[in-house]
Amino acid sequence: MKYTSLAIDDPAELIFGVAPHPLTTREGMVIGGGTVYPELNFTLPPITIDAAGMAEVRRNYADIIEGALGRAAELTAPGVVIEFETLPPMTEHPEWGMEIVNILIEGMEREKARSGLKSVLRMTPNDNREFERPPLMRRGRYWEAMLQLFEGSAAAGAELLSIESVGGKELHDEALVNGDLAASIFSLCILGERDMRFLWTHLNDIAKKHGVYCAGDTACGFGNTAMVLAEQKMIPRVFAAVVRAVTAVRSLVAYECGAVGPGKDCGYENPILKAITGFPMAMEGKTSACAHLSPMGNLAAATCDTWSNESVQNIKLLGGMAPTCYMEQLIYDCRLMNCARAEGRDSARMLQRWLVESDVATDPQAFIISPESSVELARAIVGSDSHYHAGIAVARKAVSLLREANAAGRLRIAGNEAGWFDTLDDTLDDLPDSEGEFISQQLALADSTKFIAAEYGLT
Amino acid sequence: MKYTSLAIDDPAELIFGVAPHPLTTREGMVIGGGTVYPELNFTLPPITIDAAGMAEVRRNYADIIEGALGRAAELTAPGVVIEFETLPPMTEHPEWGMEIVNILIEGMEREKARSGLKSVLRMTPNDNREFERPPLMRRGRYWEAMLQLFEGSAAAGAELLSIESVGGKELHDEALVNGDLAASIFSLCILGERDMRFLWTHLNDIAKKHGVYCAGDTACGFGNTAMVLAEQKMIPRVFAAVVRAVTAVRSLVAYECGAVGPGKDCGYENPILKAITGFPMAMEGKTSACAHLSPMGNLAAATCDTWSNESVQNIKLLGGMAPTCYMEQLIYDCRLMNCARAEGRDSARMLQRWLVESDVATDPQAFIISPESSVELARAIVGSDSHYHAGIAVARKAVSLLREANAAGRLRIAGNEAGWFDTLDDTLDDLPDSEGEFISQQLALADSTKFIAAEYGLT
Amino acid sequence: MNELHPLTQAVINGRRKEVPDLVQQCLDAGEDAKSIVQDRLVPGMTVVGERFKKNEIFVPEMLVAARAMKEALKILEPLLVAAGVRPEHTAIIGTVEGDLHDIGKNLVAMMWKGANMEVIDLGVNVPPAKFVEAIAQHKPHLVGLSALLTTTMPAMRTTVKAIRDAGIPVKIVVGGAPITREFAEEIGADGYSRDAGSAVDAALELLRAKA
Amino acid sequence: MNELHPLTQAVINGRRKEVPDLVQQCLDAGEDAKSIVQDRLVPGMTVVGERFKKNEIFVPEMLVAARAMKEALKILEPLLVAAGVRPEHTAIIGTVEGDLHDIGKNLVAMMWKGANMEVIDLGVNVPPAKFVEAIAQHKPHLVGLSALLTTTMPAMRTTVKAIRDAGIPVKIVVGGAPITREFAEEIGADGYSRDAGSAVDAALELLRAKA
Ligand code: B12
Ligand code: B12
Ligand code: SF4
Ligand code: SF4
Ligand SMILES: [Zn+2]
Ligand SMILES: [Zn+2]
Ligand SMILES: [Zn+2]
Repeated sequence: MKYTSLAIDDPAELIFGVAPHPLTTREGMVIGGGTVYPELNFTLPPITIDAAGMAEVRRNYADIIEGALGRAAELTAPGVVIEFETLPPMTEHPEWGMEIVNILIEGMEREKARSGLKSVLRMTPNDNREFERPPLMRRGRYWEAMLQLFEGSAAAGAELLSIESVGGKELHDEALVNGDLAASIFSLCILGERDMRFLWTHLNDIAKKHGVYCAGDTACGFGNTAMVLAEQKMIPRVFAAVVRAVTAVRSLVAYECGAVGPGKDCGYENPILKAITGFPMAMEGKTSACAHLSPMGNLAAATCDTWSNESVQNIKLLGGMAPTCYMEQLIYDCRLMNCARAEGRDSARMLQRWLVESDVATDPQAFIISPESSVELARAIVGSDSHYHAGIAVARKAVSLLREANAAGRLRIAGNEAGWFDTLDDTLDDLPDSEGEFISQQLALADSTKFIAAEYGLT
Repeated sequence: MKYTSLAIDDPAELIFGVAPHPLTTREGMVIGGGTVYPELNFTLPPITIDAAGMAEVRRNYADIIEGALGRAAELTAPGVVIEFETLPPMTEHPEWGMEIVNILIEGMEREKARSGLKSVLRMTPNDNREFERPPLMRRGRYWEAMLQLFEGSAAAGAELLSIESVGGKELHDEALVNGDLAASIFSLCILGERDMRFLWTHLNDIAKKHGVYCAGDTACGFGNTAMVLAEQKMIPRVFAAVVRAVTAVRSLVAYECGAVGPGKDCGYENPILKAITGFPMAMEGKTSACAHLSPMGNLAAATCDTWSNESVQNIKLLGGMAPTCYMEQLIYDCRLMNCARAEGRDSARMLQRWLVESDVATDPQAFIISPESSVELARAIVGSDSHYHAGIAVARKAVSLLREANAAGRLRIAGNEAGWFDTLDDTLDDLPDSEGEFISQQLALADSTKFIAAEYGLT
Repeated sequence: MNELHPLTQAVINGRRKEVPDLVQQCLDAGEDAKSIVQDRLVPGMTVVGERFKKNEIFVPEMLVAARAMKEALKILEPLLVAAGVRPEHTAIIGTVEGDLHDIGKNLVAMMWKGANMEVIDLGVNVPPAKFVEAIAQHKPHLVGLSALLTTTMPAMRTTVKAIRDAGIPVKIVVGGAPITREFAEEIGADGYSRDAGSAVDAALELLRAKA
Repeated sequence: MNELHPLTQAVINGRRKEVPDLVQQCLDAGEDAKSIVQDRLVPGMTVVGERFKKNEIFVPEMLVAARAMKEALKILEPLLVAAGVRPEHTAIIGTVEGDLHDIGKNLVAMMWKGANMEVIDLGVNVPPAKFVEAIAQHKPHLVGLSALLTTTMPAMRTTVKAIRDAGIPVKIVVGGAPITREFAEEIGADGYSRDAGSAVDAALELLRAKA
């Protein structure tokens, strides 16, 4: 493990707007340097993306960036992060993705010239490797096209590189619906860890070459899938919360390979990573209700350095186009945090505490990413000698934190969930200490039509 | 003037969640009693409302109420206000409006039975009197149908009666685009005042008969039209801000006739009215970006007792149906305020201050409804001997507050707006002291094809 | 910048009272009514429109200019009529049935007038049949429809259909807060614009395409 | 509540290991394979489905029950085949072209299986032609289409059209987070359901209508 100690060990310091290692953009936005910035993400309304439809696609993105940045300028935002998360055909055909990158960058420059508004582009090509099943993780046309888009956008001026990588997910959906924590640890800490290391080493090379930053990854396809499934009452919330803790081990690998933040918005594991690495983090919560409901709408803001809406379609609301409306909402959220911060540490700390208290007792997933829990979970990770052991340690810690809080009445857990603590602990007790043995066990259980072990360097 | 002194004269006490005269609903929600409640408002997606379309209309409202209340229950809201603001055909055909009222009340009762969630219905028939032009204000089929809908919904269990009445608006749009403050005062403080008194005396009778509350009115068609026009850079913001101050004189009349709050969400003049009357008020800000952009997204929350999204269509966002998503956002906003309040007066006061500081210097309209300005403006109103004089006094006070703040650098005003201070003061200087004289002057100037003086008791 | 004609300048500054004399001077100097409109008044309103677009001035200032121009037209119109000159383009505008919002529509009408179009305003809550009737009567080049409610968007569709069904060739341009370009295309309108400023461009573009 | 048969109870509790013996006892007692399925197994899954709908249990518990049922079917299937008995209804399900989301679709498939339908899962990213081909081959009563991306909603429309154009009579039901009832109607699907729980009701309703 690269990180063996914590960058932040006091929950009070694990707070919005300030990170031990802030990051300065070319235009001088200092992320983690005392100001929370809005981070806007948007997507298309129902239209087809193909050669014929690209004119309309372009028009959509051009309208989005003009409308949203115009509003940000009117509201005198101190700067904004624009995230462009591609849709599959845009990564498959990097030339389409690049057309949009250029439209966005032009729009950002135009607004800068007009009003002086600072902005920075986070580029998040979507990970198409799963389009082949079982997926090729380290070669093939999807891999090539994806790297090409990263390279092109870094060259064009996208300063923050991100991805929501899928390595290990082939087995994880199954693990979730089965409530199988062992398989989840295998997906995240064995397969995920290896894929992340391979992928982020490549991304780091690209970032270095073009003088841009590797920002971070998210175990979205794991932790957020769990969250959405829990929200829909498909799986227990306590299970989703423990899975969330384990996702931190996977997402950490990006930072081990050179990423410096801000971590990707939908990584609700980011508070744990901020405690470990000291890098700034994007977070999302109530103002991403447009993209998914959340049990930690306020609490998620307690530790954020940029504050995101996750994703909203370019459709018309009564107040205007939805991305413009959400830009406004994000800006007001940020203004409040920045006001408290401007008054000093104690004031900021006070707001952080309310944001936490708002949600912490209502849901195990909220509880698990509170500053207090995050520091403890982070400690469990940096105290481990391997990612596999870190996965076990952080899961164990998560179960025990939840158990205690429940027992002490500091956390409300539904009646049909309480039994899951024992189930999860039993699973953890049964895991072998030897990583090799664990891998053999899991490979034997895994559906071999779904994934190729060699693509993870396992054989 | 009924009110000759202030219920709240300390800006620090003009604060969210607490009103000197709280209101208790049948189910025991105490509005203004220490808790801020979310207030959800919603509308139809593009569909036709006619006899044939009513099945789809009904399905929409049934889905909205089920989805939104379900989410409120999951997030354990302490209670919610549901506002049903009708669309024109639903007031024109009160039987259609009543069908929806019943659907909503049933949905609220069902959720109450299922999860215990408390809720209360605010009924806001839209004011159709303008459909005839020049409008009949005190008779005719639109007037009859509207009263019938009020009566029916009060009987069916809608506990809060509201309206966004239009009396005086026939001349006000013209006043706005001409930047004519005298005509604005005539519309609001002469015509508006008379229509409000007539209308709210009737509504008070209905409320008494059915044991429900008159909640309040809003000068939306005046103040918010000005705000939207200013947002679109059609009229100067300082002018819109002064008009806002004057609207308080018109909206006050509802309380003079028996209304007890919570004042209607879109009445940004409500802080002034809360200072005068001590009744709780609904407000809306950043989380009503779905309905209109706003220059006071946070500041508006500083004094609210219920917190509203103003209006959102029942369309699908990625996270779910829009009303459900907005319910979530409102609940988290409220949780934060309630957390601060739970910690005590000083904490609540601190959050109130940040909410104000967030916006107060950025826009004259925000500045004018800050707790500090509101108390001063309220004082100007209660110190006057007639609504006409109150209109002049509050406008004068608004201009001087804005002028001073601008001079002191406490408020940013665009270069092309500064000249408007003199224009406005000149207009005010030219107004006659005698109300009768003013009325004659304005009647002579007004477009007589647009309104009927007799409908306001003027001849 | 070129020196502007005093009449043009008077329009720009909204100095209404000076206008009649200045118009008279032009006439006395032998300019004909049509060229006074085209070379003195319209350029003034164009400058005003540009300033408004750049957010340098507001609608009230623009209306003052429009009123100054109207003052001039009061004198010129009889002469134009006598000479058989009509504004190049005629437009009909209105808010669709069930909808009472008219501020946006009024602003568009004002901008179109400023661009020297003859504008017939049918008001608000206008049924499709009334549009069709007015089109038959006035034979406009352009029809503008406004809708502000999601629930009157269907009425906009019905109105477009009624006009098309009537078979009179006319360009239709639509607008209003809930209207999108996609919706405009879907219902078969010829043009869309999202604000009053661009409504002039949208109209002129369509009228040029026609010509 | 009525005493449940031990096999039914074993399915409900997911006691997979006890199932083979219990099935054997039924067979020994002279029950035929079809009635064991219909009267012992399906009622068990129905109870489980109900509990799930009421949020008393979660998917993992439901899957344990499904696996117990599968254990029974392993023994019974050869007998059913020998007797020429097929599940009453066959369904094909898949996620449309361009879309890789499958958790929701998988849950629907699971629920349909629990209701004793034969379900052929074509997986994700399924082109229209593949649906048409599979329909021609398996002659299902029902086709389920899933889409989770707004940008693959058009592919859902195309798929429905391809199936209709192929002229094979089959009921189509659609779902996925961005899909609405209105959209389903608009593209000509026969049914829509917003979650896995109601997907069974939606399917059965369509199948009954057909019968
Ligand atoms: C002012 C206003 C009113 C005023 C109207 C005054 C008037 N004379 O027009 C009053 C108070 C009367 C009113 C009443 C109602 N309103 Co209203 N109103 C508004 C508000 C706040 C601003 C509209 C406005 O004037 N904007 C300023 C102008 C300049 O902008 P604009 O209209 O968009 O026009 C510009 C462009 O769209 C374009 N354009 C417009 N028309 C055209 C036409 C052409 C040809 C072209 C090219 C361009 C073009 O150019 C214009 C200039 O730039 C909007 C909120 C909003 N966000 O838009 C709600 C809004 C439209 N109203 C709404 C509602 C619900 C109502 C009521 C039903 C309220 C009620 N329950 O009582 C009634 C309905 C009355 C009726 N039958 O129509 C809702 C609509 C919701 C829905 N379902 O669609 C809105 C969106 C408010 C909200 N957020 O909920 N309203
Ligand atoms: C999990 C997830 C993923 C996982 C998918 C894992 C998997 N194997 O399916 C991963 C991480 C891989 C992923 C990838 C992507 N995703 Co994704 N994903 C989600 C997420 C968080 C949850 C979906 C889910 O599984 N829900 C749980 C299940 C149980 O619910 P469900 O799918 O809605 O299904 C239920 C009902 O809809 C219904 N139903 C579903 N299908 C059917 C079919 C029938 C016949 C019937 C009757 C009913 C029915 O019943 C189901 C059970 O109740 C959603 C967020 C959201 N709010 O939905 C985003 C989301 C769908 N994804 C999104 C995006 C953008 C992507 C990516 C493009 C991201 C990227 N840029 O890399 C890629 C695209 C991959 C691709 N080509 O498809 C966006 C879509 C935006 C848009 N424009 O439409 C969403 C909405 C997230 C967001 N808020 O922005 N995603
Ligand atoms: S759920 Fe959101 S964050 Fe996760 S992959 Fe999908 S779009 Fe990205
Ligand atoms: S703008 Fe909003 S609040 Fe005002 S009348 Fe219209 S709907 Fe009501
Ligand atoms: Zn994500
Ligand atoms: Zn995201
Ligand atoms: Zn309102």
